[in-house]
Amino acid sequence: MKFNLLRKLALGTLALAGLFAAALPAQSADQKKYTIYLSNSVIGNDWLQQMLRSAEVSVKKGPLAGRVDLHIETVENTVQAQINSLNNIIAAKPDAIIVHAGSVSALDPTLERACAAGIVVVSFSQVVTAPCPWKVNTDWTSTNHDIPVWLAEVLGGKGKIIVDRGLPGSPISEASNKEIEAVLAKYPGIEVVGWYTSNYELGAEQAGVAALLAANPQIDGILTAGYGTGAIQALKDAGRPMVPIVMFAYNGSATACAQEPGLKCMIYTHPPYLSADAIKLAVDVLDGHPPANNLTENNYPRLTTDVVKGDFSKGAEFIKLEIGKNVFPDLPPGLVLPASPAWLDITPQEAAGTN
Amino acid sequence: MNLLEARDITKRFGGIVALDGMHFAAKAGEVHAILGENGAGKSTFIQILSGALVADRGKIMLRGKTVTAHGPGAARRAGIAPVFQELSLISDLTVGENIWFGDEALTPLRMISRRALNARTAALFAELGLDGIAPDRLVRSLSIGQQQLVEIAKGLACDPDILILDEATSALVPHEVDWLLDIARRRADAGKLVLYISHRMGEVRRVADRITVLRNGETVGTAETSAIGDDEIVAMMLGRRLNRLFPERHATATDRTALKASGLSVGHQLKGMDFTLREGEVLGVAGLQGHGQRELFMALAGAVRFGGSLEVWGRPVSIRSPRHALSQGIGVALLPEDRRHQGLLLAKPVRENVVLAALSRLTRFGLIDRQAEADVVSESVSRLQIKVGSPEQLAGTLSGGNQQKVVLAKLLATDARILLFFDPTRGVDVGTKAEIFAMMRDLAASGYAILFYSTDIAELVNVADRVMVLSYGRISATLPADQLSEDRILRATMIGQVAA
Amino acid sequence: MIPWLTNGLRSPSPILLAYLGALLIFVAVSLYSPGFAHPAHVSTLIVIAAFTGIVAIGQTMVIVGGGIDLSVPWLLNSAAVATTALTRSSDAALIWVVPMILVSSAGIGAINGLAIALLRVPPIVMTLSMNVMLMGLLFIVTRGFPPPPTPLALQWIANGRIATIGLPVMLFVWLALAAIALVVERRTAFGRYLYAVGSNRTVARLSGVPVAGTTIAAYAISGFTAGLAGVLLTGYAKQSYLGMGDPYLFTSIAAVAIGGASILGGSGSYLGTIAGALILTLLTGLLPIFRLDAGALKVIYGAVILFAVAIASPQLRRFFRRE
Amino acid sequence: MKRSLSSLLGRTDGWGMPLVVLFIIAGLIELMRPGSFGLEQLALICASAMILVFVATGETIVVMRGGIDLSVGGTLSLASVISATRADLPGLDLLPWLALILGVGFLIGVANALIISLLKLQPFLVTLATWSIVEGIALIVQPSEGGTVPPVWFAWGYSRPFGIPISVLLLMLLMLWWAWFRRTRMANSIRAAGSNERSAYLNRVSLMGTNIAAYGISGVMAALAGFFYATQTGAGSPVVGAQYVLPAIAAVVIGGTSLAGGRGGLTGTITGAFILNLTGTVVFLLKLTSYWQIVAQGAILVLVVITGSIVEARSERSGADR
Repeated sequence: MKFNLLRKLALGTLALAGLFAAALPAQSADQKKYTIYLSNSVIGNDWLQQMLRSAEVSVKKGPLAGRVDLHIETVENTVQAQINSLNNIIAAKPDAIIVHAGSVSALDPTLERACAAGIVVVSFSQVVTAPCPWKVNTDWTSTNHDIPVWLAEVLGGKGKIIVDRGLPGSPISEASNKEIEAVLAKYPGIEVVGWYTSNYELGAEQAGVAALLAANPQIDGILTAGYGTGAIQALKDAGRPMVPIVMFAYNGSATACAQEPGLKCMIYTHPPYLSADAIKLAVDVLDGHPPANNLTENNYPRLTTDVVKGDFSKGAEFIKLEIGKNVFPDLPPGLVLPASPAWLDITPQEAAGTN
Repeated sequence: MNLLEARDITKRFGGIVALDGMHFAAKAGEVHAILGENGAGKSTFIQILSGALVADRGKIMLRGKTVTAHGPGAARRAGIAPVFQELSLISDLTVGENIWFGDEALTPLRMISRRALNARTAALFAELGLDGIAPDRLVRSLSIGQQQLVEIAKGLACDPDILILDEATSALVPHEVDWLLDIARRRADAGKLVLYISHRMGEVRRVADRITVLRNGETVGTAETSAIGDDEIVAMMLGRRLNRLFPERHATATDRTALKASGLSVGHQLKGMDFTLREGEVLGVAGLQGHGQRELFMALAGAVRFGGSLEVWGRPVSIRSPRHALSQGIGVALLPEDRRHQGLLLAKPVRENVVLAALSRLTRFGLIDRQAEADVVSESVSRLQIKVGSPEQLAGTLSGGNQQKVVLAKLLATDARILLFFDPTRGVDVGTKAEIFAMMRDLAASGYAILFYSTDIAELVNVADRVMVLSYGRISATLPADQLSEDRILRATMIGQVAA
Repeated sequence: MIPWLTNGLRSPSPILLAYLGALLIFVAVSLYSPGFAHPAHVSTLIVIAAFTGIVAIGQTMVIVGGGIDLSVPWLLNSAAVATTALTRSSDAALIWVVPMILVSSAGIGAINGLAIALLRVPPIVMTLSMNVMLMGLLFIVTRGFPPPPTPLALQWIANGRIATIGLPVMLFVWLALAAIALVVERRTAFGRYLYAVGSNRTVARLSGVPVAGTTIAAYAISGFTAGLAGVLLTGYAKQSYLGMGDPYLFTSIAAVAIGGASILGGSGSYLGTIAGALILTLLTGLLPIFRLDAGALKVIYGAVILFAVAIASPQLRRFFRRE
Repeated sequence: MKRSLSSLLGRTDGWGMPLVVLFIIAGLIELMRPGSFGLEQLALICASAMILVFVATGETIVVMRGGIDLSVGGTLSLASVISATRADLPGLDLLPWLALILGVGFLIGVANALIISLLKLQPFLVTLATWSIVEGIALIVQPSEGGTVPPVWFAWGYSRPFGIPISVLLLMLLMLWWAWFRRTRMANSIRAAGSNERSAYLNRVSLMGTNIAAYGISGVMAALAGFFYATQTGAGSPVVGAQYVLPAIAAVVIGGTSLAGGRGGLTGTITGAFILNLTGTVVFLLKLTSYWQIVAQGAILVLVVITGSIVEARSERSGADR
């Protein structure tokens, strides 16, 4: 409710601002068209695709319509290729570069060089360690904090759970693993009886959960870092009752959550429209309205079947799963929710590329 | 005192006994031939001498002292230099790098000096009287004959006390053979020892002072060459008397033309040949190494592209591939030069090798007819008298002669009626040689047409009905049966050379 | 009776050892954690192994023929995305979609084979490039949109159990494909040709073996099985997603290797590959059971491959026979 | 004229053709974006290519030896991780630690060589297995990308001794090393063993010795690449090495080194690595949408190899009398 209110408010403000802007065409400096490159490190998953589509949509409608000449440069999964690509982008002298980095540190020197060349650099999602770029990201600290808290509270502070350790070698996974461990230490009744590595991949999730179910006669809850549908299928295959599951905000996962009888779940997100946010940020900086802080972290609302009380992070918001409203069984399962930021209206169809 | 002595040498490979307590002695200053059928143990003995293998039992003595060190390096230090039949050259290095491998002159930075290397090689070639091979050429770009010459030069380069020549003439042409025999003789006269291994009796007789015969891994005996007759030697090798090496030759050719070539050409190697091969005929091909015979055979077998026109059994055809050559309408099958690398799947059973070229004939509804396959294999084994434990024995474990019979069986299992024999007796023992010749004549008599190339002119003279002599990619002479002699053939190769 | 079986028994082959290894791991883990041997879990393991096993059919053929197929991941992924995108969750559409996808997959494999056989491009380079190109093309064609859920019929094949006996449907799919693979490998002229080409191309060519055709067919089969695995995997995952094929590159090769085939070609059998697929699947199950982290699992993974390959080594076997 | 050109291109260890391709690519880039190869730009190109060049260098030697080394993926990662986890130790000198890191790489290479030689196993499978093992160890040492590299080292990665960027300098050193190494007895022995093990043995080449040298060099080079990665990025990654394995093999093959062993050399490989590096720039300048860039890179790779093999086949036909 609160979210919707906020959103309406935000939209209203934006609309007003838009009117205001439209009413003052004389502000030609603001209407300058910027050349912005999006440097993407890898193409191989659904999240990244939606991220790229969100970026494309964001410069076609809403406040940025007509303001940005967007070029997307995707490389194939190697740091070296992304550095090369960035070097080429820098040589093309754009106004801004927004970066989805394949490595948190390997691009630093290159991005510093871009900054030095007077280019506005925005790093989003997997943010780089270099100080100069602007950064936009999900507030992972609070997300990682709230995930175990929700599960522990739903289980009444008591039970055996299993945990997905994500993708080996990935800093995001590593941070998440540490935080979850720290939080669970505060719930002595919750015992982690096993963990598995999903690589954020559905098949590995199903196999890992299946193996743990086989090894443990009692499992009361599951923390996945991925789809969750693999865990559900593993429970079914093993003939076990549904247990509370935390999973990532894929439309397919949310749909399964909403439709599976007796299943309690919480869905956290890391929205692909961070790319749009990054473009917006870049335009703001170029327009001369930089944000106060170098790092923007957003604590996104989480979807759940059961809103519970607990020691959640500050500003944490839980929204009840509702089919048709925030879950869309008719849309592809690979769509990540939510599809649109408050300042822009990316329809789920646009995000899914099915329009 | 003996320069080299071997006592009680025994060597097993798995269950097979290659050498069984053999002994051997040779003096400085002689050319000593070692004879024996394939599988008699000659190669094993030579490999032990040159350090490539270690004997299970027994000892080698040099100048009365037992050799204890093993490995090719130790043998080399002891003054033993082998020239292998299966060449030991590195095809990706140059001639010079090969000859001086491991003994190169180094610059102060420990780099190999190319210039010094090539100069030394050129000097060595000049000293040996070899010409026509540039020191900086890559070995892989040389013909087999040239490679063999380089291998020989390499053996001579370190001026060894004991030079081992293992079938060193198999790819050489007559005047090169003369050159090598001369070198062997001169070394012996200079007080060195030359061990000479060959299947060619003529050469052995010309060059060897003494002969040692091996059979089944044991030493049969040693004799002065002059004191022993050919028949006796063969009897020692076989353990029985061989009736005759070459079969009776009856003219079996009919009037039917099996193969007619006009203007057959391949690149710069074969420059337009016209000839006919008739049903029931064995047509011999003679020529110095690299004068187009390989291209001729490969072209007819469909393995290289060629120009000109071809008629098979009266029908004009263009052979596109070996598969096409073997197909029903054409039926041309090649027994290739190098059976280990071109003829056999060494790691596969005899059964699979025999039927490989005939599979399309043995398949029903896409599946191989097991019974038909077994029939073909057992028929071939008995017809060619292939000595195998079972059809499942791996081809690589057979002796050279039996391997060649398996290749032959593979050809005969197809529908091909035109057979191309490219040097079929290379590295094959006397007994099997005789069998192969007899087989060729039998096949001709039963209506096959055979094209037959051999490096050993005596074989052509005694087996073929006619012989065409190739020189610089052209036919320089075609000799009918009544004019066949080694002399004439040799002269024809020479004349061709002069004319070009 | 059956010659290959008796041959196999006469010399204790790497294949036999691979099966023994699989059994050993299974028994050991089951003793430690009894739930591991629970029929429901065994069924799950079989289903997981089946996907590796199916991809590895083609990989086995290609490796026996002396090549290697690195284009598996994105071929599989393309087939998976195409399945869900084209059927739009409709069972009826499977009738034309699946054959079409399988034919195209085989076609793409054949393109690999063509370049390798006729243009002499090294297999590693050709199939690696093909993998990359397929990745790019997939995004160009689909614009990367996530497709709808998989048709229910496919979900049943991949996840279903035959009610009366409780065995997974995928087991029968895998067994049927394995039987076909083994017959092709042992009883057809193509199988013979494949071993001949892998052993020695020159001998094969001079013996009238259609070398190019055989090579092309082997890669086409690999394309086919990768495509089929992609189709079935959408049923298992109930959707397609990008990156689906990534795990199958090295597992398919490792399965072949553990199964005792020579990477140089000319030897090996799908019978061994099956054992390889089983071992790899069992190993993946070790991590949760023994609470290993990913690093330790990788170490074990590597050690097992090394061990399996070493056991097949003639050198080692000779050493033991001497004792 | 045409024939002699093609035979020249085919004969020079196979690097003639790739070099021509590289010049064409560079020419195209210069045409589309003049000034692409100034000193600063060259330094950037070299810096981004160096890691691949190092890995591919070791790979070249191993391929010449008739093997293949997949374990470089693990070694690179492990080296980068070791470089990035030891910043807390006081008084760290660059050289002893570099020596230690390279030593680890060398030991991994020696382990590969010993397993391959003693058990007579196929290099592809052995190194596939050791790759997994070494990467596993890297993950145990440091579970994710990160860590800190001592500032001294970090500075080293961007230093300019004698005014030359360190990457350019290293590249020059590498080429000098190759100019020396290719003429040594060891290089000939490696070539010999890669060409034909049996012949090499008969020529007194130590098969195990050449394996140790080849895989040892490969391990050292991969470790150097990992160290360089760490000094350039200021962090280590336990999984980054996997990105370089297949491109390194591709660079070797594009450079004209035959995977069958015995032939080839580093000149071609370095050329190949730069071709791989610059194709991205070509497609960038062609303004293709980014997915086409990926397709184009794959296609260019295949085309280069096809032209290379055609030229080689031609030169072989015209050069040899067979």
